Amino acid sequence: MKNLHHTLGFSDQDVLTMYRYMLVARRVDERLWLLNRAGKIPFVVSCQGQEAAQVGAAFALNREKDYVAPYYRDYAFVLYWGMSIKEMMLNNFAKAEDPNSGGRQMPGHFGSKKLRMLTHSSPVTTQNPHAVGIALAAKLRGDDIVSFVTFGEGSSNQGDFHEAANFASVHKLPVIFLCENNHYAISVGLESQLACAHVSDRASGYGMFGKSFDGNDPLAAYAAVKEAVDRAHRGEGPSLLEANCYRLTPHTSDDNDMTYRTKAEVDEARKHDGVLTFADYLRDLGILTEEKEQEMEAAIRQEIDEATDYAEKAPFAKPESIYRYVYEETD
Amino acid sequence: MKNLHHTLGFSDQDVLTMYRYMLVARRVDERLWLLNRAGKIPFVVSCQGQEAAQVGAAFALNREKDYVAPYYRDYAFVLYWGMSIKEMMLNNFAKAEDPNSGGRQMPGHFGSKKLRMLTHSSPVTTQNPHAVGIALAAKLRGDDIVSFVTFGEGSSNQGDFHEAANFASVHKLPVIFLCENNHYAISVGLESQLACAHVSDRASGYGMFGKSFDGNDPLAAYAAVKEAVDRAHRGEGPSLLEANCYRLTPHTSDDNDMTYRTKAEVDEARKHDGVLTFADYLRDLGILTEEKEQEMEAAIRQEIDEATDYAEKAPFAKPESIYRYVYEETD
Amino acid sequence: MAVISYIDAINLAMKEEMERDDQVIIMGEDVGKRGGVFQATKGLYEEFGGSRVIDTPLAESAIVGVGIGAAMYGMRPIAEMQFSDFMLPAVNQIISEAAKIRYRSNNDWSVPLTIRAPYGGGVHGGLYHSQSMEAIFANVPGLKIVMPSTPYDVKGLLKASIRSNDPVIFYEHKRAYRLIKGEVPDADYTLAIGKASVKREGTDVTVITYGLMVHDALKAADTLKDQGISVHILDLCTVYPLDKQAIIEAAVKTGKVLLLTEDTKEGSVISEVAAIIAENCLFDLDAPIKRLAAPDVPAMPYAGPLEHEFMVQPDQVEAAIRDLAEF
Amino acid sequence: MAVISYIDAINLAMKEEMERDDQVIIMGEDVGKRGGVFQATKGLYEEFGGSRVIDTPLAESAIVGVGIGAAMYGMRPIAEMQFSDFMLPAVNQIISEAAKIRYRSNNDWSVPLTIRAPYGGGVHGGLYHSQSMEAIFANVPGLKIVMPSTPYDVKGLLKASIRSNDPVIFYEHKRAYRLIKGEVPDADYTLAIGKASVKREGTDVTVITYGLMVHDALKAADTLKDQGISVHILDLCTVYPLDKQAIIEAAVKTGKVLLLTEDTKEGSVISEVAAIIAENCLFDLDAPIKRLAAPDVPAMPYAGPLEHEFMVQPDQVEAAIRDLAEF
Ligand SMILES: Cc1ncc(C[n+]2csc(CCOP(=O)(O)OP(=O)(O)O)c2C)c(N)n1
Ligand SMILES: Cc1ncc(C[n+]2csc(CCOP(=O)(O)OP(=O)(O)O)c2C)c(N)n1
Ligand SMILES: [Mg+2]
Ligand SMILES: [Mg+2]
Repeated sequence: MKNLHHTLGFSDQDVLTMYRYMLVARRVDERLWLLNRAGKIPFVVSCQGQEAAQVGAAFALNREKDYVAPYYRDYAFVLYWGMSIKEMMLNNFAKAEDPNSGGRQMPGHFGSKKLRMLTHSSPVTTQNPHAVGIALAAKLRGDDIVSFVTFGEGSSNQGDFHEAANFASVHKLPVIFLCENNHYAISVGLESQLACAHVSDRASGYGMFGKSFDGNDPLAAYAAVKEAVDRAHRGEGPSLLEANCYRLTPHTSDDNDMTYRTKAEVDEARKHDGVLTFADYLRDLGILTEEKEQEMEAAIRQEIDEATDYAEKAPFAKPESIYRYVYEETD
Repeated sequence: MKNLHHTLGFSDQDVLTMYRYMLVARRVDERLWLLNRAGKIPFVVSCQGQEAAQVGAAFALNREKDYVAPYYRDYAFVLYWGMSIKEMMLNNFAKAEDPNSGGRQMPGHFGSKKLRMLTHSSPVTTQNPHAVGIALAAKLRGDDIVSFVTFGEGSSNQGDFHEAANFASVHKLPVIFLCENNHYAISVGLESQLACAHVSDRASGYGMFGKSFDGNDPLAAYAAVKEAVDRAHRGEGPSLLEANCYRLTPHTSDDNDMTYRTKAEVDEARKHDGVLTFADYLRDLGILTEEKEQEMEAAIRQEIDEATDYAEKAPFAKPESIYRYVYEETD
Repeated sequence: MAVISYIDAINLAMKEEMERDDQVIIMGEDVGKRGGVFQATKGLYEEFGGSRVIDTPLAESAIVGVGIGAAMYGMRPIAEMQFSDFMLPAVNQIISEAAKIRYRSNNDWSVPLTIRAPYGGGVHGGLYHSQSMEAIFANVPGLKIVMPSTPYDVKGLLKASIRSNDPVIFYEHKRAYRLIKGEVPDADYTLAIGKASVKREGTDVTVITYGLMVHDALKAADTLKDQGISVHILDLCTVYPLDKQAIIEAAVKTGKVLLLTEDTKEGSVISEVAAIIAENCLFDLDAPIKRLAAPDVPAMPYAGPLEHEFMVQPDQVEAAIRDLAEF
Repeated sequence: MAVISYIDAINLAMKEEMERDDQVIIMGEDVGKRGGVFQATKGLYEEFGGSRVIDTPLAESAIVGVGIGAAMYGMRPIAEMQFSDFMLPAVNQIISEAAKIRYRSNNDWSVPLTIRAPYGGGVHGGLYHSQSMEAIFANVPGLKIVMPSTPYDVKGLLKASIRSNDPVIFYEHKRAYRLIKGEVPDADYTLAIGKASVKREGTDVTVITYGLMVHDALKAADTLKDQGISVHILDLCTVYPLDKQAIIEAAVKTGKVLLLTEDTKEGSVISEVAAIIAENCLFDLDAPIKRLAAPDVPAMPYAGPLEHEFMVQPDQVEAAIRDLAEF
């Protein structure tokens, strides 16, 4: 196995960290399904199959100053960005302490001003113009930052995608549009969503940089996003990237994917699962030893256990709190 | 001057007819401005600078069966498609007999079921999905038709453009999207509207055929639209075409274009005015003789005079008619 | 007559209309193989194929806009919005286009389009899967908005909507889908759009409402009957344009009116009902009109206790009726 | 105090706020060199440059959506919609996003965005350049909708809107732009959003309205004064959320209420005003509430006689007040 990360400037420790975040996201996600099946949480939306792209992308950004607008599958991204496992669990149990919305929104609707992470909603693609607005404002203020936004390939067919991309290009704004193409929009496959080969083929229609990469490879994700980041800092405007992924779970816990795709198809995709293939890569290079792996899994499990326990016991927001924060409260 | 129309299958009479429709549209348009300046009609929207593209496109379509959704500048297109000068004037005077809306809509908002011409509204770009729906329905019914829709380059930035184009490609529908790029959206120039060189560059993002052509040349327009028509009939799906034009008048009679562009720029554009250059072409080939030209101008003037007179004297719809046709009237 | 669920009535109405008229097609997200995320279109893809039950790209403005075009060609499309909350990208097509095409073309063109959308809360849907979206469109002449409460009404009104030569927004309460069951005739029938329906005759207090809350009102009326309070219940069925005559009659009947909606209070459909009564029946009222609605906050939160606090609860309905009776 | 026009008050409010706070920017179609199609932003491009007075691509959802993003970054964008009719492509960004961002983030994020839009008829604008668009948004908690009638109110309320830390829809009557003139103080001032204003004290009949119709009411009141009828006029100023207390006080004051709007009647903002009165002042009324509004047809036609028929005419206002006085 050839070492691919050194040329990208990553140490062995770096790629272990990368893997760790992928694994944390995967294990959190798996736990959520268990909690759902046990009747403890009513709803799960998953990141499984997209962790590699998310972590690779996050590594290319600056956690100290960039603005991000992750979408509902971005568990791995958000964990790396600064949300703790405990906060993830509070979010999924919809408790008062959930930093994203205090239990007001469904799980996976992230947002944190402290983390410069825009608040996400359910109507898809509305975050795209927001990310453009962030970049516009930063440019006006002379702040040298990047504004990063993600969305699904189905969502790339919404008008808001087009309007946001066009606005960003006309004003040459430092925006990175990352489409996480997991080949399904609920039950509707790629061929019924778009007629071009890659979502990134749309870049040329906006006169912007476009690139598609292997969404199972965090290093490919890093390289692509890094290129877009560098372009943005050089004043070369926005980029449209596509991560080629596969959604390994049903759309959400409310979905039964066997009504529209086969187990064989999913099993085939599992073979390319980035969490597994990146682990293989690290094992082959002797970076991920069995010992390290066990230690990692154990630590993660313990953290998830504690977080789950904490979140389960944590109080809901008070019913009367629903009347608050409709408008600014000045007194 | 080389004969360019014979290879396209046009006789000399054909191209004279083509020119005639361009000229009629121009003269109607000029008259409207006079009527507006004389205080007889409150509002004018112009086709000047886009006649060549419109007539060329119309010649490539089948007036007996195709469906069309022309936008507010398509005077030349609509005249060729079957709207008479008298009807144009009734439309501009907003009289009861106006076949488009009986005076309910502003001028230039065309529509006629008899002519398979969709009813147009003011919010730009909403006609694009309609044209796609026509094509979808025709395909379901097995009707071998083409659905043709036009819009401005500014309008190509609306979400509805994107959603319509994508829908048409995914379903491989016989739709021809023709963007009449006149380089301005009211006061906003091309460079502030889009960052790609041509609107047709967006075609590849939809996996569809795209082509840009000289909007001052009716033969170029014909050739491009004909190619798209042929593709549509062969089941090869939609096309995105761009006519490179220039808006010779202010946006409408409410606009003062000298607040945002120079007379020099407009004068330069006038040199390429398709009505003049096509006349030159026909003159050089001896097809448009001075005699023919005078006869044509005289006939057109007379028809416009009569139409204006008729429309001016025609009655408005009755005030109490505004309560009608909110819903189907069954009794 | 068979007893079927609310969602089965929807499914059956579409199936029968598609069998009856091959110009009826369905367009929407996941309506095909998946049979819709709520299974409203279950079996229709199998029966009618992918060319009549069309999985569209994820783009609501196109679903409605393409539907309008197809309707102008002469088809009768049913456009499914996956949740009423997600109709908002299509508002321009609905209000500027569907609603105005007959009018602006002076009766030349028409849009026989039905837009179906699940609405309503109490399903752990959070802010964006719980909203009542009728008020946004309930000031748009050219549209009709149907919000049925029972399987019988669902089937008759959905068929009428599909056959209507004007655009209809057909709102289905997603919690009613499996919760509400009722008798539905086997024979083909339609019900008139624009007509309210008296769901219970009574003499002390009039309740005017629609959708799922009709059932809260019916339950409260049952309870209150034992306490000697007789409740008259008018189900609006169509919330735009309203059945003014029926509203006036129902208000006059008891002189005491409770208006119920799941929507946030200010600017809701029941505000118009109150206005109609205030204009027409002032001297027939024995008590001020009372409105019971959701609080004026942006939408229903997700966490259980917060969702509960947002929603009008059955005991509030009962108490409000009692207060009016005792007024 | 200088006497200036309605549109000059708008222009001046923006200019002063931009001078006061460099985070205020303007985004919209033709707002730059062209100074806006109505000239509302005249001179601002020259004074503040193209980076603060931004000509955007023709895409309303982006204008609002990008404005939201910029507002979340800490700027105070003013998004101009060229006509209120053309806000509809942006409805999703306005209702799903701007209105809900503070609430859904539990007060973490906020959207200090002002959306300006010219509305109203009587300008030969036809169906799509004449509409009143407030009812669509007047059921959306999280939004505020301001519709001023005088240059004084315009300037004070537009400044308050720009300084507000929540999204405000600011509707400007396009016919008022040059028609209405009034005194405006030279000093900086703001007026409170959410407060109605008594435009005339009177004792016989209360007229509640907003926007340009305030002037119709004032004119009618002048005429009727000579006939011995004293008219009380409440200008709502903010149509969502409504100033309930002021409405109740104004209704109780005379016991006879005329509600006026340029919008189509059913489901309009005055329906909510009627509902508030019906709920709160039943026993204080001496006559049924009366509403005068445009007919329930899709929009105002273009041809002169049709436009005239659509609009509420001053003599109708006068007659309605007289009828109430004589009731
Ligand atoms: C405007 C809108 N329409 C419909 C939905 C319902 N919906 C939620 S997720 C989804 C599919 C999204 O597909 P894609 O963009 O590919 O993202 P993925 O879930 O596959 O990551 C749909 C249709 C929605 N949330 N918003
Ligand atoms: C949705 C919408 N926004 C704004 C307007 C106002 N408006 C009318 S025409 C126009 C410019 C259109 O430019 P373009 O699409 O290039 O067409 P052109 O007029 O140049 O032919 C604008 C902004 C509108 N009609 N619809
Ligand atoms: Mg997807
Ligand atoms: Mg143009």
